[in-house]
Amino acid sequence: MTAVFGDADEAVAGIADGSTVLIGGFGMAGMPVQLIDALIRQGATDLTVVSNNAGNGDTGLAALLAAGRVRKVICSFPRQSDSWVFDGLYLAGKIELEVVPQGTLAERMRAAGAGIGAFYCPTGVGTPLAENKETRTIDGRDYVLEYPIKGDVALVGAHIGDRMGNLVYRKTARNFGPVMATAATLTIAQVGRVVETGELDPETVVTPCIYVDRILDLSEAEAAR
Amino acid sequence: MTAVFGDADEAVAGIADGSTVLIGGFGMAGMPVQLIDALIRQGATDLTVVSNNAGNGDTGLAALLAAGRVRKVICSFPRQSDSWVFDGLYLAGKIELEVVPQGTLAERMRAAGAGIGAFYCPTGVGTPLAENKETRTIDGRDYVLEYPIKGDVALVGAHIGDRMGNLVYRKTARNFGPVMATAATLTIAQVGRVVETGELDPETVVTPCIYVDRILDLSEAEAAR
Amino acid sequence: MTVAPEPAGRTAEHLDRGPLSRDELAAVVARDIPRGSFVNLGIGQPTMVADHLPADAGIVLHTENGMLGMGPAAEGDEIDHDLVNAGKIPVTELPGASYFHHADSFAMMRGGHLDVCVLGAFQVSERGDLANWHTGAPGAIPAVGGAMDLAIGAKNVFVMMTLFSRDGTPKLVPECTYPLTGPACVSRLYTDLAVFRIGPEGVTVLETYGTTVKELASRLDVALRTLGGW
Amino acid sequence: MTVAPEPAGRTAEHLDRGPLSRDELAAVVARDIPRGSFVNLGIGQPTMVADHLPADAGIVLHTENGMLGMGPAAEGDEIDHDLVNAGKIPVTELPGASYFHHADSFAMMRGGHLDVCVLGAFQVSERGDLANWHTGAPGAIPAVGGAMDLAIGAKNVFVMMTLFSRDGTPKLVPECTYPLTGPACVSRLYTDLAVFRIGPEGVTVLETYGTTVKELASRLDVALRTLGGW
Repeated sequence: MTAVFGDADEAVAGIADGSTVLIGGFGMAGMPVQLIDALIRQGATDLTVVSNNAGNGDTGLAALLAAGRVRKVICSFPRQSDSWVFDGLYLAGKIELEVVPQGTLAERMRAAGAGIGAFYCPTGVGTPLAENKETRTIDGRDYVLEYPIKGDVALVGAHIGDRMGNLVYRKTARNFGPVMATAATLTIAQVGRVVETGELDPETVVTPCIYVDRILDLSEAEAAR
Repeated sequence: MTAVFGDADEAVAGIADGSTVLIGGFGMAGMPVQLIDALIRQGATDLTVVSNNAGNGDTGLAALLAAGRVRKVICSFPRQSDSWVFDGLYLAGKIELEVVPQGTLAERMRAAGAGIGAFYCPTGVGTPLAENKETRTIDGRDYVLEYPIKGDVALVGAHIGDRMGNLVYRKTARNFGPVMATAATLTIAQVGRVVETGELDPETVVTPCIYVDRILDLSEAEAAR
Repeated sequence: MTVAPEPAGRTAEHLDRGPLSRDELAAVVARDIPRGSFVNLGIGQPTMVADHLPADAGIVLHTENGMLGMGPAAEGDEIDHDLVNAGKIPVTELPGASYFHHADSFAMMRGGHLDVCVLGAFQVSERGDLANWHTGAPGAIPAVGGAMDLAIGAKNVFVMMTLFSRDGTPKLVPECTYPLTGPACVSRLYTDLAVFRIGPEGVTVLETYGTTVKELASRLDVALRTLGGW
Repeated sequence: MTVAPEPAGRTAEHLDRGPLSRDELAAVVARDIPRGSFVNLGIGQPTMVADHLPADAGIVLHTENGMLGMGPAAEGDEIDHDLVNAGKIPVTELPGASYFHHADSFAMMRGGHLDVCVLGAFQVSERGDLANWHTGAPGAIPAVGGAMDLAIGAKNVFVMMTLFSRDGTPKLVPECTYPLTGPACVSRLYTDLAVFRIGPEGVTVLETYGTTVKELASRLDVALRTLGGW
């Protein structure tokens, strides 16, 4: 059953050192900033972070990197105009990087959530990102074999949640959230507000409650300050 | 661009003999009955039909089978209390049957729509349905290699469409429709009514218009009678 | 998620209760489903378990055809042909429900997100092999539906069946003779005469109803263990 | 879907127009996108193509981060940080838009549903190999984003770039020296000096701007074909 928290520190309690943490968001849209800040305070280290980017500016994921908690980043696009924290760590040899094509990144997490053992993907064939990977020709087309990426934890930003844990998102802030929620052992979502069970239209729920273990209600967190 | 039709016969025009036709619905929920009836009148034959069931009673898919238009059925559950048309053809050796576990059936069509060449699936391992299929052990678990099922045509029943071709469904009538729409070269949807573009909430669209080639507006078809 | 505590520390022989009726059996299965579980009850007999789940237990029912939060069977005006369960029977929607398409629904099943599924069976082997989809008889039309997906997908696969067929043949067997639905997937077997735990250690009798372990052992070709060291 | 008719029956040398500006180049690309197409304009320069698409052409823009029906860049009060394009620039939503998650968005791309994508490039080879993600230089941080997914996924991959780098080195080459984004995927190459069709038959000049085929041939190490048999 989903637990609803008004306190970010309680919402992230128990994340272990060495965890693989899936972090939603595309740039800042859908980025679970309050959960990441709480994860920094919580102190888990030696993390592998899976996210589309490798942090922007000095907050959120960039701050987690700057705090030295991340051993490895798996992402599609680390280099950005404001990714100086990652850039510095990477060029100093202080962080590992696995670059994965964006769609393959999403699909590998979907596979983890969907119980698929591996899949043949056409993306990246004939490029350096397919080096040392198994390939196969199917119906005349070349594919590379890709394996699931499973998270110990997923941190996801959504728009509204209900008390049971159902989630809806807003515009392009949806991005990786629904996929990551399916791919982690422990999924923690931050939402703008929590409504009573039954208030969300069942036709419009994007992440069914089965995938959500904990919800941080930002409206409650805000009110508590 | 999506074409909207008020006439079922126009909506199914041009389906070729020998086509693989994906037909949505789970039992009667989401079954595109008017499109199937039009396909019977249209006359295409030697079809391979992919659907969860193999027809109920004497209407819809059962009528298509009874008309002798179907060479092969790929489905998860042909045998039902009212599947006498299929049962008779099958026991008389007049129709081919490929039984696929229901989730594998859905996933094989998703793979076709998503450009996945093949996938390792745990379902059916160690059973007769995995016989003669390639298997592989990944992280200590056994999987069977499954290939995409692509349709030449998909016939789908949805709730409401807009003029651009976006679709929403209703309750468990959603079932196979959204997956089949992605997996066919030509997707034809029948909907209860068509609304103006912009009337559907973009957050709630289930099948984006890119997957829909033709829409049959049943409210218009009804009014034209 | 761990499944509910096992009955006491030792195998219980309920000699005061005769073989369980289907409804009584459904109640026993329901008793063992932990609070807050996500559960799939398949089709047919296992759907009776729903009638015995406490309303306040926070148990959420999944139906393979694309829904979480399924309510009881629909009656009268509630009947809506767009809202059916896996057995195509009209059902209702509870607050907090959600709908999704078939690939998403089976991703949920295959991905190991359901805590418990309850299935019927033709046979269960002592290793937990399940046979429930096809008799393999000549002329029988094979139909598998979502049975194989549930067998390999749910964290706990419970089977509900009579322990013996009408002619007295055991359905808990050393080796299934019917085609398999899934190998080594059943963790609990609920029958009219006994409840069994099946695992790497073998078959353990947890409870009997109207019979004894000794009597069961004489009628089954399967080594039976007991709890509590007797 | 077939891409728009090629310019006339023969290669056109536009000597009256100098090398195209970025904006003029975007207009030429826009001209060749068929009515009713589903199009992805990637990030950066190719997004300028949107400004030249006729409003009545029924062209629907896809952005990899989960949207169909993307409108122009947002300004002033329209800016909503939950609504951005692949370059993280705030955009708007047009009637008929839809949102979906990343796995669905890239399924749409990988599954071959987009008619056209327009990408920038470091180099394009005469076989249509594309290099646009990584210079391979020591110390360069690799970042691929959705470029490889678009390269293998869209039915038609258009590339927009200058034909020569600032030091005069050709970017249309016999063989890419930069790491590939995708092999044999580019079908059209739009540059400031010429538009090329690339296919199994080789590289065909469709149009030139402020230069001649002959002059291009002298500056490129690639065999050039022309239309109309000259």
